[in-house]
Amino acid sequence: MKHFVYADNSATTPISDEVLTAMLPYLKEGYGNASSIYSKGREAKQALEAARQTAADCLGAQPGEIYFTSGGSEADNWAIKGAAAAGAKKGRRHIITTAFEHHAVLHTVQALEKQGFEVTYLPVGRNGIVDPEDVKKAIRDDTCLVSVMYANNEIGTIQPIAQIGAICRERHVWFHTDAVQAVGNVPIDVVKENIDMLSLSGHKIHAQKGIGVLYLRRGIVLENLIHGGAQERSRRAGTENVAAIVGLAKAMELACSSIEEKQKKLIPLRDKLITELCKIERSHLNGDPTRRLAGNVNISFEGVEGESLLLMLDMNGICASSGSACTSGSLDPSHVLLAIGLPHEVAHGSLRLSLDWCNSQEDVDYILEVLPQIIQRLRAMSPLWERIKKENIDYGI
Amino acid sequence: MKHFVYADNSATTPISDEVLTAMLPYLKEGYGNASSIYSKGREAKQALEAARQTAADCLGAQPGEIYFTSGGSEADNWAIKGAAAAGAKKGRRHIITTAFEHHAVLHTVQALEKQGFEVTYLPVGRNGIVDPEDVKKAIRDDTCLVSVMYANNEIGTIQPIAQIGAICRERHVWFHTDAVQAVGNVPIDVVKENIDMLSLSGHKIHAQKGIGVLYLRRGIVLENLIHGGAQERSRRAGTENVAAIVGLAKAMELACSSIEEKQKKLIPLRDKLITELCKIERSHLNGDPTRRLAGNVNISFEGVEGESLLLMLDMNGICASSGSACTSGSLDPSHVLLAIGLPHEVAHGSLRLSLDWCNSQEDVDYILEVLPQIIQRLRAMSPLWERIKKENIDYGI
Amino acid sequence: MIYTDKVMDHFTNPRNVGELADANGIGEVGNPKCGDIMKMYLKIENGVISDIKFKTFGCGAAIATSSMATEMIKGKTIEEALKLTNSAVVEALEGLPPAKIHCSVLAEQAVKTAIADYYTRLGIDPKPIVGELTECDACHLH
Amino acid sequence: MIYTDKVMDHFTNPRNVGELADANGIGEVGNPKCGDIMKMYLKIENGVISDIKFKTFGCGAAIATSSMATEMIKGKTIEEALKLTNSAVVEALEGLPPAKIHCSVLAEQAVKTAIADYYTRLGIDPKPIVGELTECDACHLH
Ligand SMILES: Cc1ncc(COP(=O)(O)O)c(C=O)c1O
Ligand SMILES: Cc1ncc(COP(=O)(O)O)c(C=O)c1O
Repeated sequence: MKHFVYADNSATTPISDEVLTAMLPYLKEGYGNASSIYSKGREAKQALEAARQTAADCLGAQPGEIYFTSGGSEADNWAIKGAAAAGAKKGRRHIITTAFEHHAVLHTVQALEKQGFEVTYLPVGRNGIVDPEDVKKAIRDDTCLVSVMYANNEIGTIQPIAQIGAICRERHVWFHTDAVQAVGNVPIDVVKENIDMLSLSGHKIHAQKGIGVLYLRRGIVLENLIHGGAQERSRRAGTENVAAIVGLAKAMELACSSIEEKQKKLIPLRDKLITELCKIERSHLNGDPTRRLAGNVNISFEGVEGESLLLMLDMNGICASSGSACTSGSLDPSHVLLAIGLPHEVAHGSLRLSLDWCNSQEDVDYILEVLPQIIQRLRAMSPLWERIKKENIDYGI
Repeated sequence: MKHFVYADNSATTPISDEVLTAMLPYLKEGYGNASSIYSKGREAKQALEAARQTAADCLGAQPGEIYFTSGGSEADNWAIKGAAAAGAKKGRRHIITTAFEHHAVLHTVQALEKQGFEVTYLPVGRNGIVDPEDVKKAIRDDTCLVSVMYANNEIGTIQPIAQIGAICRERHVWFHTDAVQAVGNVPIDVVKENIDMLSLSGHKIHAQKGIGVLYLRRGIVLENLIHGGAQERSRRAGTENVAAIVGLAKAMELACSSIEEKQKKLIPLRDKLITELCKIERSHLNGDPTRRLAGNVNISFEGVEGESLLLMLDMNGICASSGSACTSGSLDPSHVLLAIGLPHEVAHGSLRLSLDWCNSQEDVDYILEVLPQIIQRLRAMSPLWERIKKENIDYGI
Repeated sequence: MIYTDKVMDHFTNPRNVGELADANGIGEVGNPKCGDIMKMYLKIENGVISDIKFKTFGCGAAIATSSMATEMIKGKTIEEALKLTNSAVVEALEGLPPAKIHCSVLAEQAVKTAIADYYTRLGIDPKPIVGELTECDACHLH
Repeated sequence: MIYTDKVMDHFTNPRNVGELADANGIGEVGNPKCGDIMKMYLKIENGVISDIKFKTFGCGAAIATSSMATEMIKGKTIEEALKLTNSAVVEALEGLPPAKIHCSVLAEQAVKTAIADYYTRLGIDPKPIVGELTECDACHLH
């Protein structure tokens, strides 16, 4: 049988059996509208509120602080646009974020720039980690929001969120973190870390696509992004997707209770990949080698182009990504890799392998068997590689 | 066995077996991210685009005009806020809608009023139907949007959409219709009816909750409601919920191909309920008797309060609603019933029964057996009923 | 909104429903526009509420609070009945959803209004005994 | 982006990959910053492209269009080769995703650049024959 290795778990994950089992009753007989008064509706409502409690528990939050959304992107948009609108009312039109946020954050703040907001994009350095001191220096009297992601989706680097949270709290500036990649990989406590708003997404942790959470600290009131019915305490309209919500809660419960175990499993696999792949001539690990997600490997291979690398991996049964999945089809190299200082030509040749529960030592061995051959094959037909070798080009990385 | 009658199909519907069967592969092994380049991703993308084609076909639209959203509420918000922002750029800050729209429309235009937009709320008359002449008269040079729902969610009245569409097209004003309750009940052709934007929701037609469509006529460009990744041709970010989308397409296909059959089945059941229930002393049918959804019955019973009516029906295994499900918990009577001229005290005593494929003649007979007894019981303990009878109050309806 | 079993019990089998032909204190509160009217009939003998009935137009909570309130003061002295608070009714029902607390206020007011009527019929000014009775403001009409 | 079977075939088994030691016309187009470089080696004898090889750094479509273009002009006269359009390459590949059309433009340009080089080596001004060669503007760096 042909090998199949799914090593793109940061793009999305399969729904786990436990989650699907939790969802199915609500995809079938438990179809009642959670706002309906009769028993079928009340049962749905109870399931919804139990899920909210579970989600809150996983973050150290209160159930009244949990708002279910249609995913990470909606949560990011709501948090940022809402905070900006609240800020503007007080004449505060300055936002701080980083240069390597997910597009759900970046494109949202860019839309706000067009509306007259001023945005500071913090640098992230070659190791892909924001310096809390830079946050401190960037805060102004008219800053209404700091948004720094918890873990980067491409290079997996984990940010000093607790330190940034403390700085923002001290300066009375709202602090949002996109924790889509962090939940289930890093223990999170919104209270201890002084997080005011946090986004997460179900499909990264084995729940369905199209479901997520915005945590809003008690006392933070944002204008709705989606107006309408009285769902989610009148703050997010739309008939509640109870099946997906129940699944999300189950997924969060499972993910947040197994963080250590997951790290124990994945870190050796990750580090084996990193060690071996970095032995390939002119390859470069992107992002801090240890302050990164347990399953994240991101390496650039000079002289190779990412898409053809992915296609060849796919032909060998390996699913991986280059840049983030959302921007495939784009001709531009990943903004994340540019932000950590890679030259364009090197950024183009980057590979992300993101491991999860499904992966094994055999997978790693198989990748290590296949990948170097592919690199070799592509380099053999690459005029860029020819030039790099001939001119002994040094990209200074 | 106790009878169970689900007569609240306008609130939500169960996922049909065909739809769940279509979804399951994408809830299981077909989990690939539709933006990913490897085969698992491409398969998801293909399913997504096939679904888009199906959805387009059901509306007489082109696939490039279909945008998947997280439901009817998001679609309404996006259409209205987007059109308002586009209008404002040209100095057009006047919006026309009706007094009895769903809250997803009403609360959105109310939010825009706070931002300086002017909104005309068209009257709908005792029969619950908008007069196209009123639309014509209300259009001004600075009107940027007309939004009139296709079928009302409480009283089921069907609006003269084609006529309104023609008027708007002639006056070069964008026309949006919330067709959440109409899809699958009324044949819709966005081209013939000159519809520029149309919202629909999956869970009203046996697909999952949390999925919907905004149809945007080619040439209409709206600012994103949700910024981020390049999904939905960069106009609606967020990893695509392929399972729910595939299910929605299947549901639309089934619903739109069986409209006549459904009407043939439901109209006799509906009319039997209306005829018999209107024999109850001091009961009033709300909305036009024929220009209404095939499954919609909405009747007010003087001297009775809706919530206790629903609870008693529930105790007898009958699921129904009073006002719309979204606002339960509210103390206010339905804005729809007030809009068609019911006095508050009568509006409080209203019942909506919404029938669908699951309902039978037996269900109707059972409702007709149980409901009059409940009305009698509640009236017997109602001081309002006592007064109505004693003073022979005439509400003039 | 999810009601407790106790609320559902009093809604399904309300105690003391009906009218009292020989009532000597009748109180009606609420407003049909708000969707709630409670009417209480008291039979007071020797300062004791010897019988009580009610009629209510309203939601499940309105019916349940009326029923519970009548049960709580039946057989009690006027003094005891006047001590009935809305929160005691809520507690006896093992809780009410926040949006429905106003029903318990209405029940308390219905009892007081009926007792006030009793005194008025006797030619006694009820105000010093029962206190000022204000309109329930739970229902805000738009 | 979904490639046709034909594209995948040419990507998986690219024809004419490599270098030509005795090439008498070499053209390189593209820019590493954009993620695409194509280099074509032509051996032209008696006005006929008797051999051709390519090397490409780029995406699947870049490799497939290079491969297809070489196949389409191998054994053809210079005149025929100069008539090769990007849309003919796209057609031969049974289509390309819109975002990838620029690769086919690059392939056309690579052929023309190599032919121009052939004339230049012969001391002949290629411009009147090959036309003006402009930089591909498919890649907009920010
Ligand atoms: C007419 C109408 N519009 C919009 C909606 C909102 O749809 P959704 O619940 O999918 O957000 C509904 C139903 O809830 C509706 O009936
Ligand atoms: C860091 C980050 N933020 C936001 C998102 C968007 O989440 P969703 O796809 O649920 O909208 C993703 C994944 O796509 C992500 O990795």
